[in-house]
Amino acid sequence: MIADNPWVDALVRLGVLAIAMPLIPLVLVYLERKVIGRIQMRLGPMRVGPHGTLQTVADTIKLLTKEDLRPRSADRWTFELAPFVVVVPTLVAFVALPFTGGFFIRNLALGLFFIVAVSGLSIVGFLMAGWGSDNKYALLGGARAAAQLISYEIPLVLAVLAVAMIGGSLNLEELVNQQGRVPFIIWQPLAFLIFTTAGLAEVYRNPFDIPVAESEVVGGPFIEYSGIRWSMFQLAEYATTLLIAVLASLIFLGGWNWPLGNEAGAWLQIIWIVLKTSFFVLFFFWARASLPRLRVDQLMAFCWQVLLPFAFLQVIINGLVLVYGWPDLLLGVFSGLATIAAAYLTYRSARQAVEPYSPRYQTVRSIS
Amino acid sequence: MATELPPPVEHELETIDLNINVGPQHPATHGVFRMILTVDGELVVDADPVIGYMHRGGEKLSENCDYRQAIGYQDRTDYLAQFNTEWTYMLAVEKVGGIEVPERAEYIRVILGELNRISSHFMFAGAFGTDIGLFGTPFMYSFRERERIQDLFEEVTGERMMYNYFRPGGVAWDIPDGFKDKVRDVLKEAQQGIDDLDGLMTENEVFLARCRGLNPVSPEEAINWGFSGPMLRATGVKHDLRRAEPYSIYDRFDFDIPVGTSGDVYDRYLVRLEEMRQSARIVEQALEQIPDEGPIMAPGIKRVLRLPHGEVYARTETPRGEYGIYLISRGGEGPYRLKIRSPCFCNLSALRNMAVGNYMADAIIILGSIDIVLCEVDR
Amino acid sequence: MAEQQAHPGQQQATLVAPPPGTVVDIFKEVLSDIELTPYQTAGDVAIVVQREDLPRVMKTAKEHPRLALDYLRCLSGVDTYKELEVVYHLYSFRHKHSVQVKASCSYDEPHMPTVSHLWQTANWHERETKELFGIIFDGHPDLRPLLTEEGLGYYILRKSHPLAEIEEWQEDYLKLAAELEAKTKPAAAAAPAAPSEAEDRAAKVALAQKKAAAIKKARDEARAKGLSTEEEKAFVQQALRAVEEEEAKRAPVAASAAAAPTPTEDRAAKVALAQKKAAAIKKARDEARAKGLSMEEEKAFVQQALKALEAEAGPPPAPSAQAQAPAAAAAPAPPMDRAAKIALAQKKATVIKKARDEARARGMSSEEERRFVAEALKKFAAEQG
Amino acid sequence: MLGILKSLATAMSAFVRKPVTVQYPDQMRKLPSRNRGLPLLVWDHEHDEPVCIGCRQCDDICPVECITVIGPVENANYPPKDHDEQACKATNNGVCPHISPRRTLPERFLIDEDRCMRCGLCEVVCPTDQERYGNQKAVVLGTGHISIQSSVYDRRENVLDLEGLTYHSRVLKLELNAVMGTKPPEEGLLVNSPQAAGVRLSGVIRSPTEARPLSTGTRLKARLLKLYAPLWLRLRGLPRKKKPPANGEALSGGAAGWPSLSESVRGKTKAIARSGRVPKISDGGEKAQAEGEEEAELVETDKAQ
Repeated sequence: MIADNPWVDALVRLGVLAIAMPLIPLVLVYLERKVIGRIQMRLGPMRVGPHGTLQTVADTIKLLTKEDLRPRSADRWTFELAPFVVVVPTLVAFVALPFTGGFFIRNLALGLFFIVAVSGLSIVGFLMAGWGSDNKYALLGGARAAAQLISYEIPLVLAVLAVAMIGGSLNLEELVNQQGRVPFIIWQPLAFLIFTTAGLAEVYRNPFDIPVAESEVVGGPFIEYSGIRWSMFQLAEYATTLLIAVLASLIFLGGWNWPLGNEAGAWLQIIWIVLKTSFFVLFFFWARASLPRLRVDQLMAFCWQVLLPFAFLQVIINGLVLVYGWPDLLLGVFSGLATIAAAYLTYRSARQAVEPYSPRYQTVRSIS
Repeated sequence: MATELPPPVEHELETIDLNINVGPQHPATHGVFRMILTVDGELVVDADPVIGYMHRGGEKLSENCDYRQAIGYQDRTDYLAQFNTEWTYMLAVEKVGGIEVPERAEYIRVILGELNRISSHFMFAGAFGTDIGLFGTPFMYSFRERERIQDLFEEVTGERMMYNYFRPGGVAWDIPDGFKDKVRDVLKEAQQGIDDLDGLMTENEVFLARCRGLNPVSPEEAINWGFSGPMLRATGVKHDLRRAEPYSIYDRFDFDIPVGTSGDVYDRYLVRLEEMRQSARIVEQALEQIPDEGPIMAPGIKRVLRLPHGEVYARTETPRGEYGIYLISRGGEGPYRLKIRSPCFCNLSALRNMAVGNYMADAIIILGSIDIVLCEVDR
Repeated sequence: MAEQQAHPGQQQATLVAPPPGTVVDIFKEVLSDIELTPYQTAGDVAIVVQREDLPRVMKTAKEHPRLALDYLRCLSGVDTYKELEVVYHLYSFRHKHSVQVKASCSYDEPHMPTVSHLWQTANWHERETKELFGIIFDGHPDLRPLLTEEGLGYYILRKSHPLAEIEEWQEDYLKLAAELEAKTKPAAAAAPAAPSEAEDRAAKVALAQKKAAAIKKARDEARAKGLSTEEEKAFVQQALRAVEEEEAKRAPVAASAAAAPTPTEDRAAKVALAQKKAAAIKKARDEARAKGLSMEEEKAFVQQALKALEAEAGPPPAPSAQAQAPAAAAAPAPPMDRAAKIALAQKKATVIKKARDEARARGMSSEEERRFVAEALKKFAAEQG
Repeated sequence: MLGILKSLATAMSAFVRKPVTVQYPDQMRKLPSRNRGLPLLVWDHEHDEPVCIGCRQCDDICPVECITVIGPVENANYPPKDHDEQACKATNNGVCPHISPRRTLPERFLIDEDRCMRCGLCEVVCPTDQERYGNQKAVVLGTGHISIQSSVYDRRENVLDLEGLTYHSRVLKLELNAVMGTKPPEEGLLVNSPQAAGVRLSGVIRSPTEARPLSTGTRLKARLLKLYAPLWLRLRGLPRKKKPPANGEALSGGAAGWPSLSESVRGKTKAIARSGRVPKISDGGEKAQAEGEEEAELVETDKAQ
């Protein structure tokens, strides 16, 4: 409790969130540009402020003062509302996200469920943006976004479910406390991998940046947006990145706990959660700089043919462990074996003999 | 308007094809190129390449120049392999004029030409990586090395892009002191760049999934479509003009011609990557063999060159394939007719055959794998 | 240099016969009933064939097992001043030999048989040659212009097509500087220009519009009929062809109506007119710049000037005496103007030098010196004026 | 999976390597001595005249016709036939002006920098590197460091006349002499001169004496001004574009017209060209002058103190 009055308390917490949220992309964008810059052996932003630290601030000012363009043929309300529809669910999801044992807005009993459910809503915004822009690229991008998000929601939910089965709760704080000294990643590496992969797809980052693919659909749903509306999409993207990173560190890496003891002080808790979250965030940036993009049908195939069966496998293993009361060690062994199997299958399938894969038309149509 | 509605389709939604205008301002068109894709969902059912945005009439301009002035226009066709295009022009002029090039000049040409090939293939790898969705990382690695090579070129010729360095009968200036050591350094660094690209892309599963088996072209098709260079070699045809019709002094070097097996996009990529290594080999051999002293210009070349009557189709292997110049001389100071056979032009002309039936994202990759230079296509 | 090399009547050097044992011998064996003229170029061996024989020669070249020239390297058009030539460079992957085949057609009847059914790569080459040389390849599936979407209407790589003048900024600069110094008022921006090219263009645009309308109509019709995409396309094409035929029928009529100027004259006149117009545009633009107008205003200004010109030149053959007189007066002016300009500049140079020397002698700083020189110049200009 | 891990590892290996970025205006790379830049006319400081003899060979060879040479004219400083130096000295206060090795000079020498394609053929054909002309090419492209400052607003401002062409060779006299010496140095001299920086930063070509190093504050001010000039103009209620003249009178008045030749170096600047501070302005230009000066204030950041 920050204040005695519950209303004041809630308002203060919400206020902190409302102030922090728009600032997070500033930090994350700067970090991303720096990290990717170094990976590409560049320096990244260096001009504005010492080592370019104020670059994102300058960019934000530029974006905010830019003209907010709307194509004449766009569907006005759909077009203008889409950024809000994308941003709001993402921010709402943070309401139920505990950062530390004491730092959260509301600790819901169904917190995990709430977050997964609410963050899936933003897909409506992408569809609206794609449709309302009256642009073929945007339409393609919106359709791709919808297909991708809906598909990847399922393995994500299954991975979360696996965790919830072992943790026995949907309350995030309780889940974290359940993990204690040994985080769930040790017992369920498969679920962790699935969650990370599906999480990457949720935030449209390489290798799953298909909806916004620069070289194909030129920004996809965002192609017609400019100025503040475009920056809202960016805000949503980076907020989701943070959301996934925090969630992953909560349910797989043991949240604010650390291996030497559960009862860390408030500051230590913050340090731990920040460390674990930034590990994920940096991993996302790292992956973005070093992985190419999948094709849309491969993306779907990967989801339905690889991720989903293995997610079910994890759930089944967990069920067996729970029903028969096997030790956690066995759970870890099974899950690890399945992970290795999944990795091997990916390795093999990418190197299998080349054969025509796409429905090639019989002949090229006569030249028109 | 129509009083009769079409019969209702029971099980399927009626869909119409979508026309998508890719380019001329699109990140994946490598310049100003436009293709009108007709897509059924994500599947390309028709593709109509539109070129000509860069048409400057380079042939006509060259025909209105004398032989020296026209050198500058040769740089501006393939702006990624300028030495090679200049070289082709020089070969044409020298063949018609019967000019013998001194040995040292030949070696300089070989070294620069092969370095240019390396830098051009770097450009391909970078752009291709960007096409395939890598966030600029291979592009940056490529440019890191390209810059070093270009620094070297600038030291020799004074320019970073449009060198204007070869002359009929030799080269314009001698190489600067310490050039050999610098080339060796650059090669070492380029090796690092190739390895970086290799590690980043070649074995990546996502990369494999995208490129392997994509758009296989058979050798017969490739020959019929007029492919040349890496596009042709990827199909398994072991044809390299440096070997098939050795020009200059290429018969003195030991190098391999990498060929692919299935002619798919992945093979094209691999062939180019290997070609960079082979070019490095050639440069190293040339550095060892190059005479330390000697003339760099053939004796008796006048300032204003006049060639006898004659015609020739000179061709060299540029990074993109067979670059040919059909030169007709009628005894004047300048070419009577100068036709440029552009490898990209021929490779690109088959884009429709290659893109149709693939996904839209793949059409972009296929375009990237041709490694077009629009200035060369349009001339 | 252009004049020397481009002598229409110049004889080509004598052809050198190729050495025995080349691919030409095989050609002669295989096609013994066809007249082939072989010769040796600086690179490959070449054969000249008659246009009528070309399809057979090429088919044999590709398909005969001993020739097996399966790779078309290059297809070039050449304008020899006497006729139009098409040169094919062929290569055989099997036998590793290459050959150059040459055939020619006249200007009046620029038709060649296509080879695009033999080598698909010839498709774009022939399209390009059609566009740049105007050689029509009979049997080609798709002779749309390649490099310019809408086509140019003239053939730029033919030797009869002149190289366009480059805009001369330097001349502008000189002129403006001289004008300013001599305090001469710039002449009114009235130069004759003719809308001939614009009309030509308008006609083209109209044709394109007509075509577009036809396409749209046909497509709507096809959709209404419920044709498949494939059929629809064919339908549209049919309609398009019909429009083109109609247009083609109309064209000869128009041509006969305006038969007076021969094509080349017409072309030259057009070029001249375009140049005149370009000059007018340039002038207007300069004036606009001199006035310090913004870009958009400048554009508007130029357009206005152009419109005025067009209106003026509306009835081209009937210029008023008033309009003619200034033109006549303006014609001899430039050389005189030029000489005067040079003289003036020389005088001015001496003034500058003198002033500078004086300034140096007085030990002025550079800034003062500049000012001094400028003053001297002003004085000089006042004297002149 | 292994391949993906390899990709990640490669990226990480690059992460720990040293970046290759060169922070351009702060660190300038050394230009090689052969670097080709904007073609320049070299000024002969000894005789105070251009090295050029006006032979027009560069004019002929230039493939894009960017060089225009008018002339040649007789050089007054060239010793006439049967020249008697002693007699001359006697009449000219002991100084004989007839010392030039060049019989002729160009009357006008114009280079349209925008059209130039840097082929260097003009330098190749230039005959003045012979013994009798002083071993120096008149047209050189060998000073690439100068070409970095060549961005101007109007294309026509890139046409330089004699004074503009030799401007750099005068300002950067020392450096150029080093570069143009009989034996060029191994590495080209990097002219990181304050003059060059000043010229570039403010976009104003000054007369040689005005050029001086800029203070950090001035640089900052210039940047800010560049960024916010449109905003300022709006706040101050100034029209961003000048109104077109109401009638055709101003058309012939030459208001804010082309600068005279001696002013043309300054005329390179947008600010001055627009401001109409050129002599001989008709009365119609006064308003334009007032407006233009305000604008010039914004662009030309540190005016003459």
